[in-house]
Amino acid sequence: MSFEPKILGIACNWCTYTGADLAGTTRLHYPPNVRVVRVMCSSRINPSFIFRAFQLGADGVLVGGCHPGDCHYNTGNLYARRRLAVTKKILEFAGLEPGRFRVEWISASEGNKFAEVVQEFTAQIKELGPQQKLKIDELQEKA
Amino acid sequence: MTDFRQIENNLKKEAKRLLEAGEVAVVLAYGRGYDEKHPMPFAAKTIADVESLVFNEYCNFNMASYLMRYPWGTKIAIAAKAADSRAIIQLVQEEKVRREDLVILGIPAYGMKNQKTNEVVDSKTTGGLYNPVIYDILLGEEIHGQKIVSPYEVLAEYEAMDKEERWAFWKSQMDKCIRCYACRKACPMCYCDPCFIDQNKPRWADKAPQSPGNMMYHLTRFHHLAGRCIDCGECSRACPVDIPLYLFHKKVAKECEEMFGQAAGMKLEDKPVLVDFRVEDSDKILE
Amino acid sequence: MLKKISISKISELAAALMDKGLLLAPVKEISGHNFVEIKDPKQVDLDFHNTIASPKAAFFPHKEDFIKYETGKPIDTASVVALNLPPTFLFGARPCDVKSFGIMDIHFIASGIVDPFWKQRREAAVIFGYAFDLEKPAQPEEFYQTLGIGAADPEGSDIFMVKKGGDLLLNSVTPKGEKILTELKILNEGKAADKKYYDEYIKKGKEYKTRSMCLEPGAITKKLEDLFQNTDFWNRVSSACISCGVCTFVCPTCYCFDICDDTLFGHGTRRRVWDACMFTDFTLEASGHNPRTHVYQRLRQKINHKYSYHVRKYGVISCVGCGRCTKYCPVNIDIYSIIEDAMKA
Amino acid sequence: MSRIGVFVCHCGLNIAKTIRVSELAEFASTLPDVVVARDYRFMCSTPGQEMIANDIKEHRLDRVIVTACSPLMHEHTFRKVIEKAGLNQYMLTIVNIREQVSWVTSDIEEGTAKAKALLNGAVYRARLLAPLSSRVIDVNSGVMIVGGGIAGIQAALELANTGKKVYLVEKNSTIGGHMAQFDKTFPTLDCSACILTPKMDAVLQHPNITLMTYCEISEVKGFVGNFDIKVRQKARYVNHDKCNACLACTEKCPGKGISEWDEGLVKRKAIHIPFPQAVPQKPVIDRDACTYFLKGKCRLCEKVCEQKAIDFEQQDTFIDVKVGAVIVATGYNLMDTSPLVQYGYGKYPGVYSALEAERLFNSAGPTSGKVTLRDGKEPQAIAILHCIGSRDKNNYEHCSRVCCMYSLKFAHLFKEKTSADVYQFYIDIRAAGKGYEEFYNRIIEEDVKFIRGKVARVAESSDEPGRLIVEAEDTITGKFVQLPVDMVVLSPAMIPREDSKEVGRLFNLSTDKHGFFMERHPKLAPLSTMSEGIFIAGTCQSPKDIPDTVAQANGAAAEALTIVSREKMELEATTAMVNPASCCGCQNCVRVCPYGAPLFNYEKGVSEINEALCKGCGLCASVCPTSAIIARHFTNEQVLAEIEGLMEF
Amino acid sequence: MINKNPYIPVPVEITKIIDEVDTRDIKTFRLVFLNKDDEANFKYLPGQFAELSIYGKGESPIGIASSPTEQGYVEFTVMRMGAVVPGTVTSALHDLDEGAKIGIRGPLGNSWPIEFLEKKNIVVVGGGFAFTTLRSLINYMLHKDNRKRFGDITVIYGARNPGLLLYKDELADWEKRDDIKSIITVDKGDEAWQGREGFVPAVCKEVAPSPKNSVALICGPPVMIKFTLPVFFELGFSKENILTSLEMRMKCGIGKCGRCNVGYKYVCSDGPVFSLGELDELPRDF
Repeated sequence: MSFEPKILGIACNWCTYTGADLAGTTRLHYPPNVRVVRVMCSSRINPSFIFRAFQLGADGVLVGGCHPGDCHYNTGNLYARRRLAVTKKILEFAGLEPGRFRVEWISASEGNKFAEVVQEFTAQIKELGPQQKLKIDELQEKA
Repeated sequence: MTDFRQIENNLKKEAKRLLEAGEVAVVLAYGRGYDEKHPMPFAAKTIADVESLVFNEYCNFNMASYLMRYPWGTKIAIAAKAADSRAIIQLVQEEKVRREDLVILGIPAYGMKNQKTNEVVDSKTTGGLYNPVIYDILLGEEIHGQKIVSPYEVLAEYEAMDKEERWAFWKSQMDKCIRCYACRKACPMCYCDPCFIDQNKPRWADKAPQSPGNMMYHLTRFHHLAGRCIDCGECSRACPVDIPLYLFHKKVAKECEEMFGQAAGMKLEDKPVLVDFRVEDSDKILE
Repeated sequence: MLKKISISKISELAAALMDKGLLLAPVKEISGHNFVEIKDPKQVDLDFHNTIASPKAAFFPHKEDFIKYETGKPIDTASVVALNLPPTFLFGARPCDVKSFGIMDIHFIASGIVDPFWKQRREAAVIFGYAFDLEKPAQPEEFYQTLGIGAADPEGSDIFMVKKGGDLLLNSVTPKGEKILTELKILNEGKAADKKYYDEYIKKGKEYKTRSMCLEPGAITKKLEDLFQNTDFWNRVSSACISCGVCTFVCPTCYCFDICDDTLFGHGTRRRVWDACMFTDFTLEASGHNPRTHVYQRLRQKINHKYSYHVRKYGVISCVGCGRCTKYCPVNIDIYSIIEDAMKA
Repeated sequence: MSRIGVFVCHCGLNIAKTIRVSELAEFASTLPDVVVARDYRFMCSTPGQEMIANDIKEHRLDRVIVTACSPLMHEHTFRKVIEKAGLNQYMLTIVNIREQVSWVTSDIEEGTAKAKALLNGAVYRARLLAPLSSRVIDVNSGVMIVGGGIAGIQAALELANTGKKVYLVEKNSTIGGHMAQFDKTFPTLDCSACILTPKMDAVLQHPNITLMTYCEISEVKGFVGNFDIKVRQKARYVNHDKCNACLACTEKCPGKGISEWDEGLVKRKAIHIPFPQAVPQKPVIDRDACTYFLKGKCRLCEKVCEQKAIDFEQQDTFIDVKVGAVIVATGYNLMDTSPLVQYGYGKYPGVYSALEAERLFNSAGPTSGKVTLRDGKEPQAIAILHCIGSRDKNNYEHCSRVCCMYSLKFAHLFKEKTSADVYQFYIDIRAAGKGYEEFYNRIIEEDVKFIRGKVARVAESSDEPGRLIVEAEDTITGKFVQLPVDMVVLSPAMIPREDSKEVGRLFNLSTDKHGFFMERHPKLAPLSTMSEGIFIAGTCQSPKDIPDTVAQANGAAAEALTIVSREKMELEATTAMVNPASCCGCQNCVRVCPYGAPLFNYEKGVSEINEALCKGCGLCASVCPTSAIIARHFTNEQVLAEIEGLMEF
Repeated sequence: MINKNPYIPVPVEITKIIDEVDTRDIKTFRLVFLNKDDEANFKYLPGQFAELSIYGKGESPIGIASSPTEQGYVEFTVMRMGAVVPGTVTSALHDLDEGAKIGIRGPLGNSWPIEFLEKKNIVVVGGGFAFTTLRSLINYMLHKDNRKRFGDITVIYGARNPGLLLYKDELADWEKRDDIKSIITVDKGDEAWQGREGFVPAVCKEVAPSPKNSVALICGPPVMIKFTLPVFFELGFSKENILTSLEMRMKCGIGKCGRCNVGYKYVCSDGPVFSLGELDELPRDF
């Protein structure tokens, strides 16, 4: 069986989640690997959510928020940008493949961008193969 | 070499003066331990206590950790080496302590040693500084002419590793962790009570010292200290199993400095970088 | 029964023990020696003074699983974790650490309800005590002499080991030890000279100097009871304390634990995990009340527990003077000095 | 533990086509704590809703999972359903298996598997849901309308007539907007001014309307029911309280500025009213054209003003307005076609934009209603070019909707006012609308020539200087056409206002990539926005004609009314709170909150959140190092659990 | 084997849940053992407690509210802890329905010293929620087989308001009986309240039970205890004749985990019932 990665998506309610809905409304097909958690703002994302997702066996994590300047809460994503950048550096220095964590700004009108990003990211994760590093040992035995 | 004896004498002199004059209620500095090599953090509150003050190359403790035990308004004199002074600045930024409550007794020092290994630790910690960034009274002469090392020089070796190697390195290090939490308790910036890892709601990680919990604890802690770590190296020194946590903190500090153009604990008027933003921050930092 | 083996052949002895069961022995790790479950006999390394962590984890692991369950399933499908222990050989424990097992036995086995996990692990174990090297001075932190423990004290061991030049002498202390020694074909018989060397070594061990003071359990208990309300005293000795758990985690006689449930994808484990009375939330009640909010209260609890409460409850001091708490304390708090101060106060 | 009901919707075949719904329901029933799981054709239908309500009662459910379309679609519907059945409305989780699964997947295996993973995440999350109580707030009964074009005017009048206080804010010195520039309106050809000016006047006279012309929004605070808006009154240099609208000043003024109303075809005075019927009929001084401001001398207007209304010292002022709802109706711009050099706009005097052409027909326009070229001659041949910049992948992909019709109108007016040959270069004629097709047919009969083809180039004629050659491929005959004309009228794309992103930012509105405001839902909430209490109407949302604009304005007014007609309203309960026992006093929350909701209590050493100000973004919860801040409905436990559930299968 | 391991709970079923107070955050759970052996092993006396256990959530030590004289079940009255952040186990318990199965581990701790209490006059003073093991004792003493073993029984029980009184039906029963003197009081009554108003310490003073051959058992919130004790000292009760039940953070419940000590006593195994005399011997560390 070919490797079908599990990818966690975390999307802000106002832009990326709505954009993802738009991708659906316009029937843009994309790989089924991304499972989206809805939060109100990308700034809600606690870095530990991302660490936890990798521990639980996520092969990749994709975070989506409004474009900087377009945040529904004015400045949330500007904080998120910094916090997530640091998260990325931490994962990288720990030795995780940098390509497994990605932040994209996808607006409510960018259904096509959502589909494209998912397509691209899924392909990238497939390339990288299963994520084994942070994954909890017990789960690895199971696999 | 720093003249430790001179600093000790000055420390005693100033401590005595400040306590006598009632300018401060307590002097946070170093006291005698069970032997020469093992001094202890010490809070001198009386003139009699002053005699117990010491200063030598093993006085690595970051005294800023103790500041938060006293309520605002308590006048405190604090012995501050370079790293301690940065911690004080950072704590002032975060409104945990007030500058006006403090008399900072600056200690310029190089040749500080690790008590376990006797190795000179200056270049590994203190952000490459020898002189305190901020002080009211200087207890020795400012140090000039020493080789200025980049605080990030020690990282080169680890940055050069490929990611598999680096992962193997950190995994083996983190697996040693016994979750005694000496790192966070020795850290002047880890003042959270309760620490997130002790929370039951939510339970961020299991309490047992096994890989996932250890990783969650340390990775999250690196994030919490991002842009706040002032590179005193206390976490690593406190660690009973010698996990080189300082390397990771340093790396994060370096990245923060590069991305946000600000090092922790250098200016009183700065705002911690992760509770701040600039509209012109580049999306490149996410790549 | 005295046997011997060349230290150069220690890995063969290790292999022989591994054939019989589980071997826990000192291994040199990045930051020092520790007792580790041996996978490769070559790992065993007797060139150490003492380990970072005490060997208590052999009987009281940092994490002990009690029950496995699935959250979605009926309660009676939960299963108790069976230990099914093979014979376990704790190889190379220092006399002071071996002493600690007896102290812990009182708590876990001899009083009140028996702790089945400690008991089973204890019963499965054969302890190879190992005398300190009398040629070398004690480390500055150590004070087991104060607690009446010699550097070559075989008490508590099943087999006691002494180094003689390039050889290791193994003497049986208990019938269990004797049985094992008999079975270990790789060992050579000890000669009369070895026996003599061994006996003298044990004797000499009693004279071995560590930090020492005269400490009568009743006296220190009384002293600490009197001092309990002396907040100044406790504030002073705890002023450097940062409330980490190093001292308790490396301590051979600290036994506090927490019981917690961890679940992952609906599969759960109830287990105990070490806890430390030095942690701020150790006594935090669900109501928010915490009887020990201050550093001094927590340090007072620890000192009292070892030198007063334990004496009142079980008759012995719960400290073996191994000095680990002092050695690994990030701020150099020295329990010996505190006891000294208390006696003087 | 919890008693969860799972309800899987087929949505006809929308979901059932690529997800095996009954298998999904069966899967759900195997999950811990799921007491009942069903699938049904349309969960949002009445029988579907009743099924949920009945199961809540029968199986004593305490949590409900609806596995259907996006929560943005029906979360509200199902919240009401479970609330009616006795549950707290927040004990609901929606699993989005339509927009994010069935519609984006073609493989039923994939679809079913993904739906299961999402559903599992929802079950994990649902277990940790907690009942929340909504906050009730007082509602301010006023409404602000931003933009004084026909949409704003219409909405203002509707609302004012219901007795509500309306603040109509207009950037220009008069209301009226683009419609005031038109001569006739299609398809009825009634006079634009005749139908608009009475409404403009009604606005001025209405006791419930505060007209705020020459004003811009500078800051928006607060939330639905309680907006606090700072409006900047730009300096007019004329005190309108004193001015009696005699307009003597405008006669004497020597300054010349560009007439915006006449699309720059003529000049107007520095002190001016934009056009004769402007409302209010009081002038403003255009600083950039005023001799006094430019040269430091003049002040003729001041001399002639008997009311002493001229005030050169006047400064911008700020007015605070409190309202309960806002309607944004900021209108559109026409695309500047000069960058499309192939059409020669700005290069050849014979090339006109549509709005310029409008002004040529108008009796109050620069040519007093005569159609003449810039040199005063009457054109002999006129080409009207459709879809300039619209329906153009390189510029604006959208259809501007009104161009076909006004181009037909132009053709009619050209025919009426000149003897010229009129050519329409079109891609398709789109005449969907009441009376539109009939109008098209009428124009065909008026001897207007239709050439189906997009114009490739407008060039100067080499034979006849001053004339233009229009080059196109006639896609019906397949022939290349080179047509000499005197006048070319471009129908440029209708695009958002240049400042629409700025306005969007102020009001927290999403915009599409060009800057049109995004509606909450294209079908079901076309006038609502993602910002509660802020509505949109007219061409700021997308190109549309006057009837549609007016209809939207009425709709938006009704939407606003549903808010401001209440004295109190419930707000989302999904705010943040502080668990003081865990707060370490780091004040991160205080530092980051854009709304100032957390405040630090120095006495207790902990942060406290003013829930009235909290909008529930959760930023504070993520910067809280001790997890002391609980972002209700998106708590750390809930998110972590959902992640765990999503990763299980 | 299961029964021998003190850390392993045995299964019980919740057969009845009673909402005790208006605020709905205190419920009484009636538990029935699934295995007869477990029931037989669960022999307890009033004042003991048990660890209620929910897999995935944890354990919580709760005083036994039923009396050993009640057959076939045990009862626990549980308060949902923490208004802000719910205590995991207690709030999970509150979310359960009748028919749910949980674990129980016990009985644990000492008990009210029944032999010591025999032939004596018993004064029971309770406040608010801290009445559960006292209720167990009262019902135990009132049982027809036991009543004659004890002298006069006086119960003084108070709560902040009528809605917060526990065991309302039983309170009414006791008032009707003549072999128990029961005084129920509330800090502040409502329109429907016909009974007494006043704080527990004041009521104790007014009732003034005689110290002669009497033992007082006092449980309640710290502030109530603080003001009630002086009343009893004044009345002439000695420290040995005043008993209370301590609360301390517990985990294992069997004196192993080192958490709940007060001095050298573990509250879970040496307590929770102590006389004031015993407590005086211990350091003030609770």
